[in-house]
Amino acid sequence: MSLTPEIPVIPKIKLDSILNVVSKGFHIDKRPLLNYRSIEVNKNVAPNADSSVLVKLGHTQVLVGIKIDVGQPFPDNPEEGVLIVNAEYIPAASPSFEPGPPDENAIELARVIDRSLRESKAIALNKLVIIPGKKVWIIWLDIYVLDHDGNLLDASMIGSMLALAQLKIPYFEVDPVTGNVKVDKSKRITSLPINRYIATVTVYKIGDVLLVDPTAEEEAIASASLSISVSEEGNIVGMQKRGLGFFLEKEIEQAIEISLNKGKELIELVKKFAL
Amino acid sequence: MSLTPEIPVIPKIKLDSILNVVSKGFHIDKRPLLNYRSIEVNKNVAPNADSSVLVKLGHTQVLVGIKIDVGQPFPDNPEEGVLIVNAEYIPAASPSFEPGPPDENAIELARVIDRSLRESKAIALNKLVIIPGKKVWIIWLDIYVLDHDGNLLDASMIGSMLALAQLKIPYFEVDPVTGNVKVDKSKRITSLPINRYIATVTVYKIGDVLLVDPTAEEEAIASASLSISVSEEGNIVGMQKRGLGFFLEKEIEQAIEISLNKGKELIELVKKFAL
Amino acid sequence: MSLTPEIPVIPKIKLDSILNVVSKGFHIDKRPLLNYRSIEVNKNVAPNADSSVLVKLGHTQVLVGIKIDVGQPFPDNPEEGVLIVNAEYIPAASPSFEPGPPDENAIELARVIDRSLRESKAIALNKLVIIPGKKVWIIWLDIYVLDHDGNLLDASMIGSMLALAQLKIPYFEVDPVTGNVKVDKSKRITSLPINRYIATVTVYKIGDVLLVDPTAEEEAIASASLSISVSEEGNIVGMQKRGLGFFLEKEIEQAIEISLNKGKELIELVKKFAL
Amino acid sequence: MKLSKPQLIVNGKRIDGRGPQDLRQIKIEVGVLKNADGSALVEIGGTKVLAAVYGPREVVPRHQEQVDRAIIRCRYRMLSFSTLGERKSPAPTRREIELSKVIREALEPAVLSMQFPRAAIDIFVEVINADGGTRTAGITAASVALADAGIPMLDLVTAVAVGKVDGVIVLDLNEIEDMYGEADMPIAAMPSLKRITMIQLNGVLTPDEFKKALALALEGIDKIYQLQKEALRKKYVEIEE
Amino acid sequence: MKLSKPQLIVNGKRIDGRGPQDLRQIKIEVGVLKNADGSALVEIGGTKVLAAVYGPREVVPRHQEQVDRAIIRCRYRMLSFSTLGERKSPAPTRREIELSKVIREALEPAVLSMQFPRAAIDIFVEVINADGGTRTAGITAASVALADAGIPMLDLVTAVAVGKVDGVIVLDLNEIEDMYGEADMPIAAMPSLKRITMIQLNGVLTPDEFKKALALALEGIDKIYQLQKEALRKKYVEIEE
Amino acid sequence: MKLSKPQLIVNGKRIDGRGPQDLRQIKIEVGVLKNADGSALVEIGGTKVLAAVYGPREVVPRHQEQVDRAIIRCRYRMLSFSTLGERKSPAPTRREIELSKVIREALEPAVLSMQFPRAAIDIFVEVINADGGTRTAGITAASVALADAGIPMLDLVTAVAVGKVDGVIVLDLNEIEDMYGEADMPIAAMPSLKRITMIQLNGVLTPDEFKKALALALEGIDKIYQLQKEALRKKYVEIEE
Repeated sequence: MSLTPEIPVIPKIKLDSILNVVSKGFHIDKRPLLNYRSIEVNKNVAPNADSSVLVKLGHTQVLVGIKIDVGQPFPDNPEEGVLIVNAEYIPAASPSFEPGPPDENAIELARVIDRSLRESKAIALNKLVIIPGKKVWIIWLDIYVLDHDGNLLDASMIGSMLALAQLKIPYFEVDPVTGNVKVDKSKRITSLPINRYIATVTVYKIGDVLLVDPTAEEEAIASASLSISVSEEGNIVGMQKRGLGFFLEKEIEQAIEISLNKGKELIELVKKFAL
Repeated sequence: MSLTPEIPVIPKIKLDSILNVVSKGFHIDKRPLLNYRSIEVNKNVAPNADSSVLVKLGHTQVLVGIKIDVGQPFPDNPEEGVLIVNAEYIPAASPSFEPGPPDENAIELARVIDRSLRESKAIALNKLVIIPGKKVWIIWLDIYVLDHDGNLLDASMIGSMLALAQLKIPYFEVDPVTGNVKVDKSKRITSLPINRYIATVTVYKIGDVLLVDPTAEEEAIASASLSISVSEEGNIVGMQKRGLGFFLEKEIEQAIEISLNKGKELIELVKKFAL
Repeated sequence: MSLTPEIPVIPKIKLDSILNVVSKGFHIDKRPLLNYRSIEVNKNVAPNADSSVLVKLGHTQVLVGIKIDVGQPFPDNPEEGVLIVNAEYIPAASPSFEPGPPDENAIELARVIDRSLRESKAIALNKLVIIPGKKVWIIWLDIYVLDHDGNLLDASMIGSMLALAQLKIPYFEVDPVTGNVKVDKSKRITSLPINRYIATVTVYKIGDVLLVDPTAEEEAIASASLSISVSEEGNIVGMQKRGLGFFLEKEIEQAIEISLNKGKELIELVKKFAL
Repeated sequence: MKLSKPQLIVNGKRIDGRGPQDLRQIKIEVGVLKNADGSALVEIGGTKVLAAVYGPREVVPRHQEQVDRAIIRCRYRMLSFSTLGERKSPAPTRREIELSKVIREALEPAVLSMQFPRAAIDIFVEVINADGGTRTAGITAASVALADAGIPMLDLVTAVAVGKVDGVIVLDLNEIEDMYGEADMPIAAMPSLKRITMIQLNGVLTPDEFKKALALALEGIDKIYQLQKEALRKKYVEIEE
Repeated sequence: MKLSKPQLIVNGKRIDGRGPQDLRQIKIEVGVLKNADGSALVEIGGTKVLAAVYGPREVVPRHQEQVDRAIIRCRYRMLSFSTLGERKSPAPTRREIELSKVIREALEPAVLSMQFPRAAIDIFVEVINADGGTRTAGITAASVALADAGIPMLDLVTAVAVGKVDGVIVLDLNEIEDMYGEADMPIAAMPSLKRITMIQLNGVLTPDEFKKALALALEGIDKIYQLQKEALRKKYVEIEE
Repeated sequence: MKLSKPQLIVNGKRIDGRGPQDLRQIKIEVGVLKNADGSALVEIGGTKVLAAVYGPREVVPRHQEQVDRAIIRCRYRMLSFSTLGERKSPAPTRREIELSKVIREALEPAVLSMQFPRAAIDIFVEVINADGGTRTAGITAASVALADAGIPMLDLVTAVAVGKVDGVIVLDLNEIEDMYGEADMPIAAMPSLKRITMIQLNGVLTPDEFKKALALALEGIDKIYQLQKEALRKKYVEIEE
């Protein structure tokens, strides 16, 4: 059962002061409403992963790691590798997160990322086939939210894109008799082929105001959000409205425009980090 | 852990009035005690199922659907197809049902139906073999209780029997080299071979009175019930006592007699519906 | 989540009297602190098991049973059979045990036994290979705690060692063409090869006093325990500290000495029982 | 084995004969269950979805209750035989978990939850047959079931998918169009108030295509909205008579 | 691979040498556990079942309690090594879930639950070795354990199976007879009060065969009832002495 | 396929160049998370472990609370990509369940739980990269995180493993030494008070070897203890300045 989340009780005075600042065009940390906080990345933080990156978006921290293993393709997609995206909000990341399997928020986040990557054909899954119909590369992309200070989805997409861009396919040999695949992860030759970069820009609505990249405090009073994934070509490659509120048609059009602009910036940034 | 169920609190006055009516030989809806409510069926309500039927027994509604897939036989029964019966009381069906995996009541219902069908050899499982010991038809029979107004087991057996009687085996080809089975569900030729029809008649005990087909209100004050499955030949092919109460030997003999009579009626009805 | 256990409320007067007796060098049942209670065993209590034994250590009762089946070796150990140890505290065994899958205490107990047997090479797993890399014997050793009156781990190791010592490998034939293994459990020829006997001696700390084999009442007031597995050669083959308290270095040295002495006694006893 | 993509638009007509802007045939029945406080069955083309509502009622377990509003609990689920292909396992899939949330959040803005502090409103959406658009049919059915249960709402919520198939923006995708099309975009709205309460995009659209698709969806929503109101009127007028 | 059915009746004797109306050898031990409030071990032929009872005690979790009666909670379970063939996984099977309910409902009519409002009586049935008739042995053991725990009852509950093998109605089926026979009918009763509290039929019987089988079961139950009472007497007389 | 055991000691040097009594390089960072009440990141060689602490806080669910003390709840977990080899499933393994208990019991003796009746102190240990010694690094990190959260303690708790590889008693085993060595013995202590709060032995030691190993572990613990204190000092002195 999906359940109305408990809305954190924010003292009236604090609420008013946030609304006041936002209505003047600023975040509570004095950024303009459409500016992201500073973004830092640490690459290869988990050397046992085949690729890993820690993304810090303000105080939000997201750790993305990839394992690449040999496995079977999906029966309805015998000529493609497999991408599996999972996300988990670890209980360390917020006093309100509980230990246990991923909840609906983590599942939704992972599925939005998965769909945006898949539908945009961001990575060339068709180049991950080892023996057609039998053996392909399986990419396990795991997202761990370590510290929650708002805007987890945008941070997670930055981390996912960057982890994929850094992934190197291991060297392998196929035994011509048995068809067994011998993998040697100590040698890596080819990079994972990236078709295009993607960014997700989530536009939040606080009162009548639209903004991006809220802190957790701001996010808690947003009535709704619209996550828009955009490709480097300027196409829309995924959308998801979340939250208890609604959007007017005009607001959606504004959100699209914002996402196309900010998405371009984020993609530039990720490409720079990927070098 | 199986747990004494909470007995719904029925106001004393209502309880007395039900007992009073029942002791005069009638259901609260004025039927004689041994009459079933009206029975309606809608066939093929779920076209994606291989067979489906919605049974309405008064206000009780039970939806039965079948999927037939190719699979492996049980190791101890290599020369027979497989019948798997599951039941679920969906939370929409009663304010007291909760979402989640089937509880002991649903499991018991499914197992009583399964045993009655299996022990009576109602369907010719031995004719569902594709490659002996390797590939057989698996019949997944799923029972969903949509609306609970009493007597779920009898309604479920009507639905199960009817769904089985309507099931057509899909066309298939066995690849002579690989042994793979190619199924084409768009063509269906043979019906599932039915050896005999079965009905389940549940006799309920309210006070000292025996009756069939109670409404949910009546069922709530029954101390015990005895479900008796009978075959068209007049044999007893399954029994299950349920509830917190007991039966005397004499009451059991009466219940058997009732079930043989009413079972014959139900079987006639199901055969008519099956046409 | 591992969770501080609820400490049973023991009336002050009872607590004082236990402490008083213990400080004088005796258990509450008047044994010297370093004496075990009487140990009884019933062999072959579950004839459907491939080996089984009921151990009574005072009022503590532990039932150990073994099933031996053919299966696949672990990929990283293709030339060895497999030993899988599970433990369950059945809810009958204590008013504080709850039904459900094994909790952390049962899992820890099983893993300590498993490690002690494995690391000491107590049983010759390398002689349980049927077809190297493909088929080996899997030994499922299941420990059920039936009645908990303290010192479960030591009793469980006695039962495990004895059940293993009694296990006879079934007769089998390998089909030279298919590689299938046909097992005939009605014929048993070879005993499981035992390399060495092991005993686990758990030293408990009550106040400043060290003792072995407490009753449940005594165990409840112990601040910590140290389980030491010893081999018949006098080596230490496993250790595990448990409980909310601590040990000083000197106490650990005393505990080691106690365990070497008492372990020798227990091993003698188990060998005698095994005859 | 994935079949090769069929041609989805032939001579301006879709695979089931509709024009790009046509809805499939729709049937809405209200009050189909005795026990539920409200219920509705929605059929749209081959898709058939049952929604049932209980509430406002006491919250069990208690710790879920909120002091200032009713909580809404929602479960979307596909019956085991409702899809093409093999039997679906009854364990909830990640898709079902996500859609339960998406449907709840599509309905939340319409429900006057503040009127029932400490209560629960439970919504069960059961997919009986799946031929594309089960989540949108589920939202449409659930909002009718909420009305049937007498839950006060600002407006009904109505939903439909739009998408792009063979390059054409089309309304109300069926299963084949969803599977082989370029984009699928389910949308829900409170039609009188022009508030959009759910939007998802699965696929690729240019900004212009998006605008066109959104407009088409809102048109379709208006048509279905009329059918919802008619179905409710029919039940309640019949009762009054 | 299913072995071909063995001949189950030869010269009027059953596969283990019994006549059709004979029980297997029975041993009932009372109070076999220290911690449980009541306990019993029942052996009947190769079947060995342990039952333990706790209660009346506080209900945890609280919401399960009932204001006017004690709840009975019951779990039937087979130990992993108790059956022939491979190790049984410890996860509860559907069969175990059903039998936990069936055993509970066999015992409920005998327990004076109304005397302990808001309390729980917990019954644990553990099958140590399974050679046919584990549920009936479980009921027989559990009712002795209830008595040992001092739970007030109208009567003991006693159970045995009857069935049909090679066309003959027989008492107290063993595993082989259960597996290859034509019918297996476990029955429980409160013997002094002639109340039948459990009946299941797994197989096919004519109405006449049913009548005959039921009568035979009640005879068997009377014999086992004497052994139950004797076992209880033995423990409590010994204690008094 | 198990690789054949490599030679672990060559000319008195270990596989990573250390002498038998050398620790790997250690880095301790305090306060690495914003939301947690306390946190620490410990790196020791290739092992990297994050610990976070919340509390003292209200106990949910309520029935877990204890009237006379705070409960400590602890979870040790390996991230899915933290190990060599294939992706680890996120379901808790039996090893993780055991280590959660072992780590909790290593910390319990140091925490002044009695000061916070009815409260919970939650400890989360997340293994980011595993190269031997994750449980001991987890204990070392968790006790720093407890201090960072302001939880009153008798002393820090510090942990390290000792073991035997190629017949030599060595300090602070890495993954290869753990896998192919003869014994691995993780130990935790409250260094100022000389209290040993955790000891496990996985492998075989003679009594003499054990004594030598224990002494070596306590030396290593003293060194790491200095680094813990320094890391805490650094954070809090920086703040004060």
